[in-house]
Amino acid sequence: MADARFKVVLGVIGADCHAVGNKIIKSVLEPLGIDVVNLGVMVSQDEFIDAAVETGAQAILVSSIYGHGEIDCAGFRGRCVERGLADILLYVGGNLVIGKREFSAVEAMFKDMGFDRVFKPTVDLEEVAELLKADISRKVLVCNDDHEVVELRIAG
Amino acid sequence: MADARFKVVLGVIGADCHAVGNKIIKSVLEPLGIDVVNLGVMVSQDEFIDAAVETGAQAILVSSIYGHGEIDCAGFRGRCVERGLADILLYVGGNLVIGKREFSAVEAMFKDMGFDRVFKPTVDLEEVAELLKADISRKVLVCNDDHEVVELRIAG
Amino acid sequence: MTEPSSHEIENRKLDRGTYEHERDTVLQTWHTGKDVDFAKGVRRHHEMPDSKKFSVALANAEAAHKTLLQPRAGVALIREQIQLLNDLSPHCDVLPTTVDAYTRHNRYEEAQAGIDRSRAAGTSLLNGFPPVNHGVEGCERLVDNVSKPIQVRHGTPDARLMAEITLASGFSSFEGGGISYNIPYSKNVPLARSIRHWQYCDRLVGRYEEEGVSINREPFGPLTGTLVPPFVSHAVALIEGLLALEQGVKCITLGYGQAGNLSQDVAAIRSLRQLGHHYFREFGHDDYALSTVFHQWMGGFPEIEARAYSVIALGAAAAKFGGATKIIVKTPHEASGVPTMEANRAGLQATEQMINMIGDQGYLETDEIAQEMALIEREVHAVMDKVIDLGQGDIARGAVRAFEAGVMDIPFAPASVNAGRLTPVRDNNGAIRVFDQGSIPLPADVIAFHKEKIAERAAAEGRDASFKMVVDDVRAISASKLIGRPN
Amino acid sequence: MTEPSSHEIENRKLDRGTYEHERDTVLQTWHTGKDVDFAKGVRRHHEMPDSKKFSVALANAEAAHKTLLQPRAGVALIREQIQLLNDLSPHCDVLPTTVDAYTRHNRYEEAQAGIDRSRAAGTSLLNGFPPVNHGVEGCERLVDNVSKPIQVRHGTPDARLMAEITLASGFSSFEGGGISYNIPYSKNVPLARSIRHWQYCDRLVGRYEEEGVSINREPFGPLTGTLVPPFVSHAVALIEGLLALEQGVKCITLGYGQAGNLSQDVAAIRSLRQLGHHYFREFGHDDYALSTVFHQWMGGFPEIEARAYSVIALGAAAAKFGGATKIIVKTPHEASGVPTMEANRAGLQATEQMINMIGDQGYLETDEIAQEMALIEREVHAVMDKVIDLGQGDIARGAVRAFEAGVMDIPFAPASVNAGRLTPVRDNNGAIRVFDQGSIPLPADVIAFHKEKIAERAAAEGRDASFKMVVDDVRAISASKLIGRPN
Ligand code: B12
Ligand code: B12
Repeated sequence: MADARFKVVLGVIGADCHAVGNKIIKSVLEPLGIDVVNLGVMVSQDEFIDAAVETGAQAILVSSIYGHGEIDCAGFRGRCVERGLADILLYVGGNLVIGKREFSAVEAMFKDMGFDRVFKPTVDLEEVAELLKADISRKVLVCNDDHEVVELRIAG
Repeated sequence: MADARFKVVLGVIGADCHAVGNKIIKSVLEPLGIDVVNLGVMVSQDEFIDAAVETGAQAILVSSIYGHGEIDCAGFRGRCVERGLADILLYVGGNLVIGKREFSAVEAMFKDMGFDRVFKPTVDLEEVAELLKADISRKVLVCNDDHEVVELRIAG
Repeated sequence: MTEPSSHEIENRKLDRGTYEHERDTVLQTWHTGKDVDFAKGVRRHHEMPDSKKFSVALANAEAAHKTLLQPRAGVALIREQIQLLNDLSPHCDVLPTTVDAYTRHNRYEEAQAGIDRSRAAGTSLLNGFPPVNHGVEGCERLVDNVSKPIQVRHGTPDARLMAEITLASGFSSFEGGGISYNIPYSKNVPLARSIRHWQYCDRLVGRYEEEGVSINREPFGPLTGTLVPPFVSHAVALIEGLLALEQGVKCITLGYGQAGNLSQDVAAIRSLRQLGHHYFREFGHDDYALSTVFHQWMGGFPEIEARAYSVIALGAAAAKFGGATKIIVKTPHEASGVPTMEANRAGLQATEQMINMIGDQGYLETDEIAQEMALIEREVHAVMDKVIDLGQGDIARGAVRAFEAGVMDIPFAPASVNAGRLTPVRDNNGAIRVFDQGSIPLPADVIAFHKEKIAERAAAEGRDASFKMVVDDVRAISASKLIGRPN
Repeated sequence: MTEPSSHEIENRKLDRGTYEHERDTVLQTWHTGKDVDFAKGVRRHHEMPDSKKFSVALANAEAAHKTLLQPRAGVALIREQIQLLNDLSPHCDVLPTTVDAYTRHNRYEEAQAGIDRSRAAGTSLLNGFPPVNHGVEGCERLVDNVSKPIQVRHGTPDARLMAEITLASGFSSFEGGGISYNIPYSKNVPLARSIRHWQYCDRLVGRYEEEGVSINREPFGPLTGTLVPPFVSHAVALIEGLLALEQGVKCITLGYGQAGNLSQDVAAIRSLRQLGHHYFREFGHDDYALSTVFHQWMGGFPEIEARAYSVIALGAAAAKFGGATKIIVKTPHEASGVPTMEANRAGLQATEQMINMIGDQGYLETDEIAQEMALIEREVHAVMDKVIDLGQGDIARGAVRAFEAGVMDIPFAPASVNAGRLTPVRDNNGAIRVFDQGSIPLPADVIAFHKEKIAERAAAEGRDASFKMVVDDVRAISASKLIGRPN
């Protein structure tokens, strides 16, 4: 069991069966001290949220590889808000849209949907682990300090 | 010896040593009834013109493969005019300029220089033979009929 | 149909009554089912010119030792799909229609939303063509507007309605199988169920055959596309082939996905053909046409297009040296997303250039290839013997029990019915070997051979073989290597 | 220097006085010659880090069985050339500077016009970099601003001034030779003259070696790049190697251009290395470093870029299977024109992906490769024996007489001193065979073998072998085939 300070829910959203990247992400993050609750492939928005609620995870890592990410991820942040997880970190990565598109446009689209960070397939997972720890630590700080008013959503 | 009605001078202009296409052109045109006076590679403008004058060829086929065509072919039509071959047919083909450029631009540039037809490397040589015969026949008609005033340079 | 268990499933031809009865239900699972008219479908096929028949294209290729090229292609809307296929058609021999992932899971409502959103967006937001939603009329329009044989390519555990609709519309080949379209493609579908559903599909093809219409069937060879040892996918292909033939299928194409090592790939595709004939005959079939299909690299691709071309080229060379009847072609966009027509065409052109250049050359014969062939054959026999044994002679029942027992086990598969204990890794020449056999019943000397080959690599890299090595191998091709060696 | 005849030319080290005397004249042939300072050049090389030395890069690659990648690249202006090389540098191991075609013929005035017009046009109108016009100072600037070893690549019968300028500036490798940079590259240069001029260049390299500076020399392997049988280019490479060693060259790279048939190509590059050692030792040399270079397809390319990638990939595979030390890389723009940086990089990336994937695999060993190696060796020995014989033991004189007699003969070469009677054609597996031997003294059984192989193809195609077949072969790769078969 990894350092309980960092707990994330991981899964591949929608009707997506791409399982390899999912196994790789888990195998890289865990030794780096991140506790990964892995839901595997074909996970619905509510299944992600259920798992986060149950396990108290600080972040949800959504993969979408097969191209329907644009459809499957729509409304995810809203659903989190409805289910009382307004502030949970949302990462998304993979081949998020249909076809080869400029990443900057894809990133903007998913940020608009309320994802905190958006990743290409070629992202370095060690760097993701660092970001994750930093983002989670920052949130914890913010939440422990009621007085400060801070923008929770990460800018860059 | 091919049909004496169609006689052309062939060569690769400038400091260009590409010999393969030159041999191929000769080997395709001759069986199609075109008498080819082949000067080989590294032929200067004046050598082309000398050969045309000497043999009474109706056309000069210039190859430029190595990219200096733009430099080597400059002034060719003018030189023909000076040497009394104002009306000789001038064909040019090969990799006429440096780099991969739109053929239409290359074609326009060489037409501006006074070439009657401009060909890509992938041109079908059987079709070239047909064009050549048609162009030469037309010229002969025109020259035999002093009364008609016809545009000698081919349009398309 | 009630849920079959491993005790009830059997490799026996569905009787007419069972099939017809089931059919009534199947056709009601989505509103487009009501338009399926079998007799009309048969007439369509009879009226189709040979140039549009898959079975004819394959037979001609087999006879002439030609290798057919086939792209993947599927977009949300009919008109766009017609356009796409006609743009690709001059560059390939047979056409696909790749089905979207919602349809693959019978989520026709989501597929419909995808169609509607695509229409609104003016671009396909689906990763494939949804044939069930478009129905017989839409599929007929597609078939009528292309000029080459056309196949349904998908990944659907329950493809019964899709098969009814597409075959009635004039598609003349149907990819998939009860194992290969379950284990790599789904999470919670019981294997007995998907096998049973595919017996239905095969029976439907058999019904066409009874009416003199030959429909090609192609079990999906590459499975998860990731470090799958040849014997693993061969066993699946052979079982699905046998299941299909039992239901009356006559034209069958067995598939294999490139492993990356040239010798292993050539050996694999050559042995697949031999093993096909061996098992089909052993099970009493003699009236069938067998062909093979080679899938260019099915794992993660390099992002840089120039690099992708070399992966494509190596696959083309292996396929041609191996004598595959057909190649499923990848594109330079593979790592990024569903390819544009242009990228798809580029993949086809690169492949054609390579197979032409290799096709003009001699037969590739090396000791290594011969050894790999012998190895694959022994491994396949070991697994198949056990499967037959577990099924007490019944290959359907045997397959279900084999997966339960981990006797068959597909690396990296998402299906919960898959044991996931077999762990593959590359050896020092890049051939895929068995690092952990899980419960696969390979002979002791074969296992010793695998261990020795892996030890050779471990020594060369100065590290122990481990799951880290496997992960490195998974990422290797994308990082421009075949083997995931430490830097 | 007066014009040498075949009687006067000899393979003997130029004595210091002769060399120095000739040098005075050479340096006056263009105004930039006056700036050449040998002693300063030696200092530059001594001060250069190992990472910029060709000989070191080659030795390391040989030791580690690595294959180095090298593009072609040359533009008119210095700043642009620096930019181009630095953009390519991350994607390759050693750098080129490809020289423009005016300079190759010592037409420095035309080169100057090209420089001026390029400056005015804002884009290079020359097909290469003109080092003589840019002079020592310009070349030094180039060398100083790149971080990898850099070579001069050209095609110049008389490269004496170019060698003086570029080597003094810090280039650490120089391509070419008295035969390989005459016969395919010029029309009317007597062979004895170009050999004599290259003895000068080699002597200059020898002078650097005497000062402890190792300069790599690379005879140009592919010749006309068009249907050249391996033994023909091997004989040239070996003779030029011997001529170079005689003048004091110590680091030598023998080259070969892809023929297209994998077995023949692998055999050729493997045999080239063996034959190099054989002849070098036979002629009493033992203090040399030998490496090999494989040129990806040097004939006409397909126009479509996707197809070009597969030609590039096949070449990369053959080079790596054959164990070449270096590959000269083609680009997807090859058929169209001098490549952009991007196209050049793409060629390098595609090649790297392929050599990495092949490099991870086993040694390719087939009967066909072994037979081709044996064949090539016999052919080379037959030609070399006769060359030595004609020269009465002197390989320089022998070479001149061999060309006069048609004993050496390069297909499709423009040089008038070349007999042009040897006619090659592909056999039914795409290997290049001898259709008409002209005056090449091949053993009777070897000729019989060639004839038999060609007859096999003729039978398969149902037509007689003829020059038409040769023409079809020349155009085949551009038409996406290896062999020019009738449709
Ligand atoms: C193997 C494969 C398959 C296998 C999957 C087997 C399995 N069950 O896992 C099979 C053959 C079954 C398959 C099926 C399909 N596939 Co597929 N497949 C691939 C392929 C070749 C490799 C995927 C892979 O395993 N990569 C290796 C792993 C390690 O990388 P990864 O998946 O990208 O994951 C990494 C990163 O993305 C990143 N990452 C992922 N998620 C996240 C999340 C976060 C938060 C972070 C930080 C990082 C991150 O980290 C991961 C680990 O390194 C890719 C193309 C490619 N990439 O080369 C196509 C690809 C993903 N498939 C695609 C498609 C469309 C399909 C199909 C619909 C069929 C079709 N039309 O071709 C079906 C879908 C079925 C379904 N229901 O999902 C498309 C998606 C297109 C798009 N997005 O535009 C791709 C891109 C191919 C293409 N270019 O068309 N496929
Ligand atoms: C073989 C070859 C060589 C050989 C030539 C051997 C020889 N003596 O013949 C060698 C290695 C010596 C060589 C040298 C050089 N080459 Co070179 N070479 C090629 C290559 C690969 C094939 C040429 C060939 O033989 N093609 C086959 C024949 C049948 O086709 P073809 O030559 O195109 O000719 C046909 C058509 O063009 C057409 N055609 C030609 N002329 C005409 C005229 C008319 C009127 C008509 C109708 C048709 C027509 O019909 C011909 C027959 O089908 C080409 C690239 C390619 N095409 O793939 C580069 C290429 C031509 N070379 C090129 C260059 C630059 C050079 C060098 C300067 C070295 C360098 N920088 O790379 C030197 C030049 C030396 C010199 N002084 O000329 C460039 C030219 C670039 C440009 N135009 O932008 C090319 C395009 C490669 C590239 N992409 O950079 N080369």
